[in-house]
Amino acid sequence: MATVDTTTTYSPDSKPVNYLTQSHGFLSWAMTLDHKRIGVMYLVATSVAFLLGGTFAILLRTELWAPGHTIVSHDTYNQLFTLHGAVMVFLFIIPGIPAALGNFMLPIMLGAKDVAFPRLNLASFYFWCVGALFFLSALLLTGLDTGWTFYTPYSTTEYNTSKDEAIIAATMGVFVLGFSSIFTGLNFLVTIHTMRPPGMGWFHMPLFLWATYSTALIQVLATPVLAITVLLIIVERLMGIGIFNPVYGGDPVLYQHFFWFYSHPAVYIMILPAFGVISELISVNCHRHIFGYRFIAYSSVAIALLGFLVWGHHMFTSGQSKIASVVFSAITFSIAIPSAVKIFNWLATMYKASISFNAPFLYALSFMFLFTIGGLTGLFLSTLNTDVHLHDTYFVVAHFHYVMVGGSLTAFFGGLFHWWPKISGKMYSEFPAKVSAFLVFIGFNLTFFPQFVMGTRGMPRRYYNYLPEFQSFHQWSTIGAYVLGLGAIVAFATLVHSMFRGKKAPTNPWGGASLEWQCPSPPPLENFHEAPTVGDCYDYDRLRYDEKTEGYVMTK
Amino acid sequence: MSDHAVAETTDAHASHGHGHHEHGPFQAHHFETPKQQFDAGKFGMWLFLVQEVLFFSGLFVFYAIYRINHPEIFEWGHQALDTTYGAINTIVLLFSSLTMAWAVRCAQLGKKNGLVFFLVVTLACAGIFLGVKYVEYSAKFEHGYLWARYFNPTSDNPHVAEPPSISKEVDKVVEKVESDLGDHSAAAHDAHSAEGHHHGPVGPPPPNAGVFFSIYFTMTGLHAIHVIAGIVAITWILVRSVKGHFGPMYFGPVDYVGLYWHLVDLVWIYLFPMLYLIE
Amino acid sequence: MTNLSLSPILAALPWEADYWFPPQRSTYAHEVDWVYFFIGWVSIFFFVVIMAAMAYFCVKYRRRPGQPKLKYPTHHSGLEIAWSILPSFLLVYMFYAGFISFMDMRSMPDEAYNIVVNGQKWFWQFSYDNGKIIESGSVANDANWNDKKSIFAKVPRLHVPVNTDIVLTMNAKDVLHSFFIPAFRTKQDVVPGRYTKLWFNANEVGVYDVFCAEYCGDKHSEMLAEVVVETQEDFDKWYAVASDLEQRFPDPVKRGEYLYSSRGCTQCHSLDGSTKPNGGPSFLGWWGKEVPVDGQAPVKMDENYVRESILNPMAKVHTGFGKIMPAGLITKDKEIDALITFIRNLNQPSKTETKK
Amino acid sequence: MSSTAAHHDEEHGLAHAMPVRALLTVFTILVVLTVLTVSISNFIRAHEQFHAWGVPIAMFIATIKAILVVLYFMHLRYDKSLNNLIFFFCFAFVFLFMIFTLVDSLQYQTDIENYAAVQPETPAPAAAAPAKAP
Repeated sequence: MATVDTTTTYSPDSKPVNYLTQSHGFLSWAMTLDHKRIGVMYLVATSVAFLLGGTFAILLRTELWAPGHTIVSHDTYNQLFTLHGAVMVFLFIIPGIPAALGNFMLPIMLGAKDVAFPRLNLASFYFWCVGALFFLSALLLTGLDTGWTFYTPYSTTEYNTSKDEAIIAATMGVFVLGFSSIFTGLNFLVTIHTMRPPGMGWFHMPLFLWATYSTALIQVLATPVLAITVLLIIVERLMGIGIFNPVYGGDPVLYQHFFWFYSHPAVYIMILPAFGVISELISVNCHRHIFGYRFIAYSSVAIALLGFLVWGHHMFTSGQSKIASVVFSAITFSIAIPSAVKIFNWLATMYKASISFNAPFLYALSFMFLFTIGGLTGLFLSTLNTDVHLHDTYFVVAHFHYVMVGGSLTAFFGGLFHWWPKISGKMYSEFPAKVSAFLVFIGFNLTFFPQFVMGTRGMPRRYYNYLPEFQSFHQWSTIGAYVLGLGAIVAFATLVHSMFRGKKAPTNPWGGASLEWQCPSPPPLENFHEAPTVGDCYDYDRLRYDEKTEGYVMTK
Repeated sequence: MSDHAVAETTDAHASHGHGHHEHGPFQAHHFETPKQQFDAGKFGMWLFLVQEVLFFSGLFVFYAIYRINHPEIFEWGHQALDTTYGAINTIVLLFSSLTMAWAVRCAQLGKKNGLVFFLVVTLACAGIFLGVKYVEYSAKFEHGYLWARYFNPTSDNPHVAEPPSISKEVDKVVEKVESDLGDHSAAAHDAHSAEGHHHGPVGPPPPNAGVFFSIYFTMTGLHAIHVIAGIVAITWILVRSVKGHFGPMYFGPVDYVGLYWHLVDLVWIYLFPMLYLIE
Repeated sequence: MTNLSLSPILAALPWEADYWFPPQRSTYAHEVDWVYFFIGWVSIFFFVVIMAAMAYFCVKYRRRPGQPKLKYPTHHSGLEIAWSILPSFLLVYMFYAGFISFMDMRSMPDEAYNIVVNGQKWFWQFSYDNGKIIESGSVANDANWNDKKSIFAKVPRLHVPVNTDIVLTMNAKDVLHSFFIPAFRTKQDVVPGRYTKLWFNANEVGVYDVFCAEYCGDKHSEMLAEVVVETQEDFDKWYAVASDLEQRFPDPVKRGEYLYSSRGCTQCHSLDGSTKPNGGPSFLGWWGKEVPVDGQAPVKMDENYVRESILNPMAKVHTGFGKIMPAGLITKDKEIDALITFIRNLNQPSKTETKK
Repeated sequence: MSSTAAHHDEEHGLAHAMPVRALLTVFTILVVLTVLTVSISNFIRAHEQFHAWGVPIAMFIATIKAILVVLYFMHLRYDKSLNNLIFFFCFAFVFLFMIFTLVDSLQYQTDIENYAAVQPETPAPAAAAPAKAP
C-alpha cells in the first residue's frame, strides 16, 4: 500500500469499482458480509416495514373519521392499531436509523474497513427477516389484538379474541427481533472500541457515532430483559406457568415492570440515533464547528444510562405504589436536562453560521420544532398529578408521536437524504425533496396537534368508537395523516427517481469534514482506497467548493 | 511454535501501519492484527455474556419478589426437590468448568491432544448433567409437581413416596463426605438421617404452591437450554480442534465458548442454593 | 355527518381552561389544571424563545455568496453549564407541585362513603352497601354514535352525593381496565387479583362521563359509565328507590336474577350446570328431580325445598357438598319467591314464557 | 492464590494462560464450598433458631464461588479492564431492576392480600383437588 496521501480526491479517470458494482447476482447480496450492502438491505427492509405500518396508520385514521363503524369492525380496528404499533416500533424505528444508516455509515465514519463481526451482522439482518415473518404470520393467522405492549392478563388468557398462534407468533417475532437488535448493538460497541484506526480518539468521533454507541449500550443491556419477558408470555400461553396470571397468584403489574424496563430505554434506542443524525445535519449544513461537542457527546451517554431508571413513569396509574411513582417521577425529570442541552447546542451551532438550506437541513429544522414540542409535552407526563389525568389518553399518543415520528422519522428522512449521495452515488432532486420535508412537517402537525387537545379533554386512546364531541379533532387528524403519508411517498419517490435519473454524486457534495466524505461515492468494498486522514471531523474551514466536481475538496 | 517466535509475531503486528499483513488462515480481512481480532472477539463475547446475565435477571427478579412475598410457597415447594441431585449436578458442572478452562489453556499452548481430551470430558460432564436433570424432571412429572396450571401432587402422603434408587446410593457418598469434614457436619448428618430419606414436601400445599414449580421449571429449563446450546458450541470447537485449527496465535473460539460455558456454570452456582437449599 | 370545522384550531389559540379541559368538578381538579397550565406556560416560553432564535439565525446566517466566514465560538462552558442547570430549578418545582397534588389524590380519606367498583369486559358494576344495590349496564349495540344521549342511554350510573368524600374500591374480574373520570381529573387502573382505590369529592351536581382507559379488548371503547352527582336528598331518594326491588324490577324473573347476582349466590351456585370449586350444586339441572340428601330420604327439588334451603340451609344438605351455606342471605318472602321464579325459569324457560 | 507477577512467564501469545495448579486449586475450593453450603443448609434445617441465616449464608457462599469462577476460570483477573468494567457494570443494572421492582411490589402487596382475604377460597383448581376429595 502506498504512503498516505493527503489529497483525498480520487482520480476520476479510472472507473473505480464500488461496493455496488463489486459483484453481481442475488447471492452476492444475500450472502454478503459487507456492512454497506447489509445496511442497504436493512434500509430497503425497514422502509417496506415503514410503508406497511404507515398503511395500517392510514386505515386507522380513516376508520376514526366518524364514530361508529366507518370502514372496519371493532376487532379489525384493534388488530390494526396493534400491528401499526408493533411493526413501527419493532420493525421500523428501532432498527431504522441504527441498523440501516448506522450499519452503512458507522465503519466509514470510524475509518474502519467493516464492523467487527460481519457474519454476525448478516445474521442479525436475517434475524430481522425471521422476526418480520413471525409478525406477518400473526397478521395472517388469526390476528393479534393485544396492543404492542402485550399487557397481561389480556395477552396470556383466553379472554381476548386472538388465538394462541397469533400471540405466540408475535411474541416469538419480538424475541427474534430482540436478538437482531442485540447483535447489532454488540457489533457496534465492539467496532467502536476495537476498530478505531490510529489517530481516531474517542473525542475525534463524529457525534453520530457517540449516539450510536449510546444506543448500542441500551440495546445490549435492555433488550435481553424484553427477550425473557416475551419468552415468559409464550411459556405462560403454552403451559400456564401463572407468573403473570392472578388466578395462580401471578402479578400483572409485575409484567409491566418487566416490559417497561426494556421498553422505556427502547424509547431512547429510537431517539438517540436521531440526535446523532441531527448533530451531523446541522453542523455540516451550517458549515460551522458543532457547538459544545463534549456536552452533546456526554448527554447521549447520560440519556442512555438515565433511561434505565425511569421506566415506572409509564405506570403511575397502573396500581404501582405511591412511593415508586414518586421516585420514578423525580428521576424522569432529570432526563429532560440532557435532551434540552442538545437542543440548545444545536441552536448555538446555527449562531454565526453559514447555512445552506437543502432538504436535509429542512428536515433538521422540522426535527428541532417537533422534538421541542415532543420533549416539552413530556413534562406534563412526568409530572405526577397531570399524568394521572393524561395517562392513556390521546395526549400520550400525540406526545410519543411527536418524539418518535416528529423526531426519529424526520431524522431518518433527513439522514437518508444527507447520506443518499454516498449510499447510491447519485444526487436526488432538491425540489421534490424540499416538498416532501414541507408536507411531512405540515401533515405531521395537522395529525397530532389536535390530539393534544383531545387528550386533555379526556379522549382515551385505542378507542374504536368515540363521543361525537371529539369528531372534529379526529377529522383534522385524519386529513393530516393523509398529508403526512403523501409527504413520505414523495420522499421515497424522490430517492427512487434519483437512482435512475440522478446526477452522479461527487465525493463530498455538502462539505462535510467527517471521514465518510473522504471516501468515493459510492464507497469501494473496503471503504477507503488509501488510509483516510483523521482530523477534526467538525472543522469545515479546510474545505473549499470545487466548481468542476460540484463538490467540496480538502484544501490542505 | 516456540514462545520466542510468538513474541516476535506479536511485536511485528503491534506496530500498525506497515501495511504488509501476514494474515493467518482464520484472520478476517478487516482486522489488522490477530491481536485486534482476538480482543474484538473477546470484548464481543463479554458483551454477549452481559446480555445473558440480563436475560437471566428477569427470572432472578421474579424469584426474589415471590420469595420475599410468599416464603411459605418456597418453604413447602423446595422439599420436593432432591438436594442430592442438585449437589451432584453442581459438582459435575464445576468439574466441567475446570476441564473447559484447562482446554482453553491447552489451546493457548498449542497442545492439540490435551485440548481434544478436555473438550470431550467437558461434553461428557454436560451429558451427565442433562441426564441427572432428566431423572429429576421425570420424578416431578410422576408426582405431579408441575407448574401452576398442571400442578397436581398425586401422592396424599408424600412421606411414603419412594425416592428414586440412585438417590440413596449417592446420599451415602455425600454423607460420607460430610462426615469426613469433621464435627459440625455431624449435626447435619444427624439431621439428615433423622428426617429420613423422604424428598416430598410435608403438609398440604399452600395456596399457589404451583408457582414454585413454575419458577423451578422456567429457571432450570432455561438453564438446560443453555447447556444444550453449550454442547452444540463445544462440539463445534471439538471438530475444529481435531482438524488442528487452533494454536497460540488463534484460539479465540475456544476461549469464547469457554467463557460461555463458565457463565452457564455461574448461573447454576446460584440456582442450586436458591432452589434446592434455601428454606 | 362531517363535523369538520376550524373551531378546534382557532379556539386553540386563546389558552383557556374551558377549551382545553372538561369542567372542573372535583376538589382536586383545579390543582391538576393549575400545574398543567404552569407547565404549559413554561413550555410555551421556551418553545417561543427557541423557535424565534432558530428563525432569526436561519435568516441572519443564511449562506450568501461571497460572504466571508464569521468567527464563531466552538464551545462556551459557562453558557452550557448555565443552560443545563438553570432550567432544572423549574423542573424541580414542577415535580414538587405534581407530587403534592398526587399525594392528595392517592391518599384515601379516613371517613368516606365506600362504593365497590367491578370492571368486566365490557361493563362497569357499582355495588353499594355490600352488594345490596348493584348498578350495572352497558352500551347497547344499537347505540347511535353521533348522539350522546343514545350512547349513554343504558350505561351503569354511579350515584354519589355531592360534597362528600367517596372511595371507590375497585377490582377487575378478567383483564386490566381503568376507571377514568375526566371531569374529576382522576384515573386508576383496575387490576384483577387485587383492590385498587380511588377517591374523589365531587363539588357540583351534574352528570359526568366515565371511560375505560386501559385497553381491554373488542369493545374497550364501549365500556362507558356515568357519574351522577346529586344532592344528599336526591341521593337518599335514589337510594330508597334503588333498594325497593319490586319497583325497580317488576318482572319477578329479573328480580330473581338481580338477587342471584347481588346476594352472593353467584359465588357457589353456577347457572350452567357446572360445580364451582368448593361450591354448591348448580341452579341448572336439579329442578323437579329427586335430590339425594345427607342422612335422609331423597327430596324433590321444588319451591318448598328451595325455600327451606335458603332459610335453613343445614336442614337437608345435598349429598356430596359441604355444609357451608350461611343462613340469612335472603329473608323476605317476596324476595325468596322472586329467586325461586328465577331458578324455575332457568330450568323451564318455555313454561314461564307461556305463563306470561 | 499467586499474584499476577508470578504468572508473568505464563503470558503466551494473545492472552494469559492459567497455570494448571491454579485451576486445580480453584476447583478444589469450589467443591469444598459446595459441600459446605449443603452441610450448612442441612444444619440450619435441623436447627430452627438459625432459620434466618439460611438465605444470607447460602447466597454469600454462592457469590464467593461465582467470583472465583469469574476471576480464575474466566481469567477476568488477567483480562482487560474494559471487560471487567462491562461485566461488573451489568450487575449494577440487574441490581437497579431488582431493587425498584422489589420496592414497588412490597408496597402494593397489601392490596393483593386484602383482596385475597375476602375472596372465597379458590386456590388453583388442581391444588384444591385432594382437599375436596370425599
